[in-house]
Amino acid sequence: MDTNLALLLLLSPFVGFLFNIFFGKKVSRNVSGAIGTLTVLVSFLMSICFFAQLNQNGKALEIHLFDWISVHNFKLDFGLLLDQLSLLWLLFVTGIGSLIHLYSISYMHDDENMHKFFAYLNLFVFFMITLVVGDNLLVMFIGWEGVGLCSYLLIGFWHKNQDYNDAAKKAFIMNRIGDLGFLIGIFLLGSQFNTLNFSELKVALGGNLSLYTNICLCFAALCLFIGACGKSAQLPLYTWLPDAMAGPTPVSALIHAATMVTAGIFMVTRMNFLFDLTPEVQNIIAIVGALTALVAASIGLLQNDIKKVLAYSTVSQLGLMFLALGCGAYNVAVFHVITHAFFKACLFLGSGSVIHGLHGEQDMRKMGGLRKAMPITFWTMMISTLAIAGIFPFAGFWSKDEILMVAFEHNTILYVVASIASIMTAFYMFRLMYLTFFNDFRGTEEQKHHLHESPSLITIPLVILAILALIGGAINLPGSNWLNHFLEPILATKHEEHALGTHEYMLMGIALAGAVFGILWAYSKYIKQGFVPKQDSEITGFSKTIYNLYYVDEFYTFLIVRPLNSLSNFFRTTLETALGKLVFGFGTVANGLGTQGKKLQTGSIGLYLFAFVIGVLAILTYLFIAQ
Amino acid sequence: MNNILNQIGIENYIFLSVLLFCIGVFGVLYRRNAIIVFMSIEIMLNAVNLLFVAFSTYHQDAEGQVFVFFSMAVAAAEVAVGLAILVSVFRNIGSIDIANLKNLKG
Amino acid sequence: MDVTTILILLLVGAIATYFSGDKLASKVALVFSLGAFGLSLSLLSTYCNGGNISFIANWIDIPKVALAFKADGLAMAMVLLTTALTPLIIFSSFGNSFNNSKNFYALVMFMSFAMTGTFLAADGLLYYVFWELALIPIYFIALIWGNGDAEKRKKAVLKFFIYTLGGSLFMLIAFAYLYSKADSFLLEDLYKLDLTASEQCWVFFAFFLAYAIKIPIIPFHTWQAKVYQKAPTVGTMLLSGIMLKMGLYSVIRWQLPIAPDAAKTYMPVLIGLSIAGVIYGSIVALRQKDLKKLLAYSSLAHVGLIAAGCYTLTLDGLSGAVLQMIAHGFVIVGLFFAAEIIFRRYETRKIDEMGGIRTQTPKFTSMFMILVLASVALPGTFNFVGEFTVLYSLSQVNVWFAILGGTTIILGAYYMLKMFQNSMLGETNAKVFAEVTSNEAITFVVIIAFLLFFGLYPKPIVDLITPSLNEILSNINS
Amino acid sequence: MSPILITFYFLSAITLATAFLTIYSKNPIHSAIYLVLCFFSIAGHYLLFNAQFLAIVHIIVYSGAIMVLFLFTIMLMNLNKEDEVHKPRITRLGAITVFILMSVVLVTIFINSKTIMGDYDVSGEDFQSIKKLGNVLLNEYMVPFEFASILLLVAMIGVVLLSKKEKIGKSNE
Repeated sequence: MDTNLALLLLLSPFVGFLFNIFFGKKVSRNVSGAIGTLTVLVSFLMSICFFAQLNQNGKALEIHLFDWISVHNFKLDFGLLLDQLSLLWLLFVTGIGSLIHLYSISYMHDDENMHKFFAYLNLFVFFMITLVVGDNLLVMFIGWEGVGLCSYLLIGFWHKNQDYNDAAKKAFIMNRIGDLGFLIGIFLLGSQFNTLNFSELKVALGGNLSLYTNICLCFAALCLFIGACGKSAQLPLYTWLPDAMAGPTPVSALIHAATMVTAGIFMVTRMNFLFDLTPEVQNIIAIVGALTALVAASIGLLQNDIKKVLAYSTVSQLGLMFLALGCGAYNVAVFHVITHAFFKACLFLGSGSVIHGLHGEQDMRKMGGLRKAMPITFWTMMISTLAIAGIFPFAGFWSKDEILMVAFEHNTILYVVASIASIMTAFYMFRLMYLTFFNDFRGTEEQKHHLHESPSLITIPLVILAILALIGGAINLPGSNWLNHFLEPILATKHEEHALGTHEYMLMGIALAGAVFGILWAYSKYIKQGFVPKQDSEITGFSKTIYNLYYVDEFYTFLIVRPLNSLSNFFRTTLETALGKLVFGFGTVANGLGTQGKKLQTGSIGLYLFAFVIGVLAILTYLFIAQ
Repeated sequence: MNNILNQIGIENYIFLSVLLFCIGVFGVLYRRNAIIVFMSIEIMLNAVNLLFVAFSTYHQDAEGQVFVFFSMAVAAAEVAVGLAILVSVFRNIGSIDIANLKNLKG
Repeated sequence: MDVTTILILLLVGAIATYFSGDKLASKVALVFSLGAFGLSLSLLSTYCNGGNISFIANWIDIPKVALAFKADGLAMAMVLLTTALTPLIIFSSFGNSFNNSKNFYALVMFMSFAMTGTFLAADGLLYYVFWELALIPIYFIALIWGNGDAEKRKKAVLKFFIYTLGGSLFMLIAFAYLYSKADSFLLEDLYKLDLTASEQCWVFFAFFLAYAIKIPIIPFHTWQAKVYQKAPTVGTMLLSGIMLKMGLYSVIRWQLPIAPDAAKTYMPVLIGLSIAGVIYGSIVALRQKDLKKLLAYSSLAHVGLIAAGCYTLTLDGLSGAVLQMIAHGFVIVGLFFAAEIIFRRYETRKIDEMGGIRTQTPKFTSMFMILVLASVALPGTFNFVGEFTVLYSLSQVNVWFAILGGTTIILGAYYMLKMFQNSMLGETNAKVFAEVTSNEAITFVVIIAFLLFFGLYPKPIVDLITPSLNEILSNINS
Repeated sequence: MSPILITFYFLSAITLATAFLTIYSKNPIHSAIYLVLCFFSIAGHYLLFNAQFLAIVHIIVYSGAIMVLFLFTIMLMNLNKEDEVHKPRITRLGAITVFILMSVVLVTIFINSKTIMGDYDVSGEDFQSIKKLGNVLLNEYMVPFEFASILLLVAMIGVVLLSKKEKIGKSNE
């Protein structure tokens, strides 16, 4: 029974995908959208069922489906694992997924390929579920690559624009770099422990390990982290995520903010027993996380594309989550993942609503004063912005605060870096709000004329998400710590409770003060002075460097893409020709020998006779001597 | 006369035919006239025939002589054909100097 | 019933095709090749039920050559690959019209016959005969029905012919030497031979030359791209889908067990060379402008990985290599077919001249996309199973091999997606691109269904090949 | 010195001298005549061995048939002139060197291998009378004998074909 339900949970979006890809064109747009939404909703309901069941008996469910790949020292099953962690992820993936599907029905209504959009979205949800419920690393890898594929398909959804296609390709390839790391990590673990199954690995890692194994573990952990870097857009593989905003906004909300990019965090949390054994790698994770948070936030300060701002904020928030992971506070990271999913999805959907209202305009310099025209969008986004900025008592406050606290305990420098990133976050988020919703409208007259609030299919998800962003912190309030308790069974080391002492209150106060400072800074600059960002050409100095994303893309192009291309050209033109010539060389030598040998054939019979007789003589002499 | 080899010795015959053969070889190498070359070849053949007969007597066996008989038949055929070829060569080129026969030049 | 029936059927098919006349030729060939496929399936079931389907009889007394056909799991897998791909390839060519099509299809059938023989032969000389027989039809197919400038084509095809033939001659020398030692060409007798290290080394490299050219491993690959480009697509499919696998199969069947010590000694070098092929092929493919050439280099990269798997001398490596051979056989046929479909409509193979096809043909795009993804070994496709197993075996030897070999994951995605983007996506092309016909679609669907099914459930194939691979491994390690 | 030995040396001298003269004389006719003499002396050797049948056959075939052919050919080509250009000196020197070398090598070989030759014994059995030879030839060597006849036939046809005037030129006209 459980098997069937679990299969239903897994396959329902896949059915939606099949339906939409094969019949989507024949049925009306709404039906196609409805099917897409319903199938995800079914998964959501199933998740709730399992969640309730788990809450009751607290036992993780393991389901073996069939044998998949076998290598000589172990075999891999296609199996599902429904435990606390995967159910938590399932809940918000399918939950937010359903909302975003709902939203997309309206948002994508005018697109001729709407059925494809829903097909891809469903496929994405399917792969995401696979990723989450797989009971071994390789099944997770199916989902891992699968979501990458869907991300590729959806970023390049408007495939007529080659820039979008480039962005899609970039995302896929950068992910693949991480995937290679992931695979190598899998190999290392597999060859050491003869299994990739999570529960078996956990047992195996609990035993006594030799020094060599420990070194291997370090490498494995590092490789897995590289995989996570690719998927969760951390330094140095983060550049694909801002570009990925080329996709339709619901995609950005679902894949590139709420779910897929958190896969890295999911994986690290899943493998927490491994990372706990390798403190060196944890340190690397923490440092990378903090740096990413800082770098991405600083870039976000000056972006003018509304979605790019949100993208960098996502990268930055993911960095904070990795910081938490690096500090060993997996539950805190998971907490932030969940709250972040709420408010970031809401923000993206809100921005989508704005873009929708402005008929595709994404540049904040051409917005402004939308508060009146789009009140629901404004208020929902405001709530989410307050949440992301970390204002009491919104969801973001609790989770971010915990991260900062953990960082403080771990290392002061990390704490300072994270705090600066938080202040920047508050600043640029409010900059976004002020530029978009306050002051006067700066767009064209025609746009102004058409300004309107989005239809209810768009606003309902917004409202739900905003509510969640408001109260989402409740799942892990200091004191109750429901989430911490819930996650206890899957975490190898216990995370001790924070007793709320003065110390903690002080940290909370500092965080809050920082957020308020960021907001006020933005207020004074954009409301008081009515400052509007300059045109691209007028930006100079260091801000130009930031505005151009620290030239990281150019740097990568210069360092990797260009050399690779010139190497390819060199191979293709020079080396290939040279090798070809080398082979032809044999022919040329044979030919030359022939031309030279031809001269021996003088046609003079006398000479032949001489040669013949001398040859006979030579043979005779040889035979005689040899005797 | 059965004791002829006792008186002359097989070695003498061997030396004779070797010398005869070498003269044949010498002729082949020395002359340019195809007919003389041909004759030299006949000399070589005869040297070998001579040896055959000598050893036939030495071994008191008729087979050697039978072989010489066949060899003569072949030689006759060969000469006939060879001379016919020479005639047609002469007809085409106007000479049977082997230095002029250079169509084999590569 | 034994495996000779397949060979006979294919040969009869070739003859029947030749006499059936130009109009019927393709259909007759299809019927016979399907028949061969069905026959091999039924033989497979006999084999799986424990029946003996091998065949051995004396052929020539001096030297002692036997008509020995050994059908174990490995050979059957390869035979199935051949007999399954042949009808697909023939069917895929239904949209083309060839001059003298009876000759063309007869040659295709004959080639299929020769390749099947190569996979089955268990006698050195017999194997060699089949090996060389397979070369003749493809020479004529590429020469007569190829495309492009006739002079250049002749040059490329002749180069290919002499190159591969020259390589095989070394194999013949090796066989002659082995015969002088073992006094028999039979596979088992050759396995039993106890050669000294230096003898093994010579034999090993004589074989290696033949196989490295056929597979091809760099730097012996220079014939490949040009021939792929010049040959008609059917020829390219036969070459890349099946003929390359002859080399790889022979490595497993002949080279490694006959000279195991040499294989062990030179393992790092050989793996290194193969992996260099992976990286080299991928990098060259990055900037290819010709679609078929790009696919040729991608094929170079993939077979490099397969060869690396073979030379690891582990069960994982071998079985991964065999799985990847089968997967690659299907996917490359599909990809070349896609190139052919574009060519049928646009008369070009230059990627620059394509673009903007997706809006016009959603079905074709989807199928092409799936093939591209299978080619870059997305999990869930059969190629992933093979690539994963091979890479895993490489990581067992040395993790750096796995990392370097794994770059194919990145570079492969790069050049394939770039190709896909430039050829299919973008602003709608001004030229009309008709949607795939149902004939064309059937070919695609069969290939895709195969790849996806075995991608999720590769167990039947693994179970089929593992016992014979174990046997070979025990020969290597004894 | 027995008469036989004297006869042998005499015949040998004639054989070698005429053979050498065959090659040395400039006029092909002279060569041919010396060759006939050479053949006769070889026939003399055969007689010494008491191989009468062979001696007769030899005279008939060589001196009779072959030499006549040679003479005819020479006359047909009008070659009875001493107009042959000598080969270059180096060639002649080379020929002489090779001749000497060859003689030395062969003689050395035979001298060295003399030891393996047994003594000559006379069984007194008849082995070379015409009757005996005829028996051997037509019993044991029946098939080769017939083949020899075929060979001669073929040679005959071949010669006729070869020496026929070519008709190709005519048909073209």
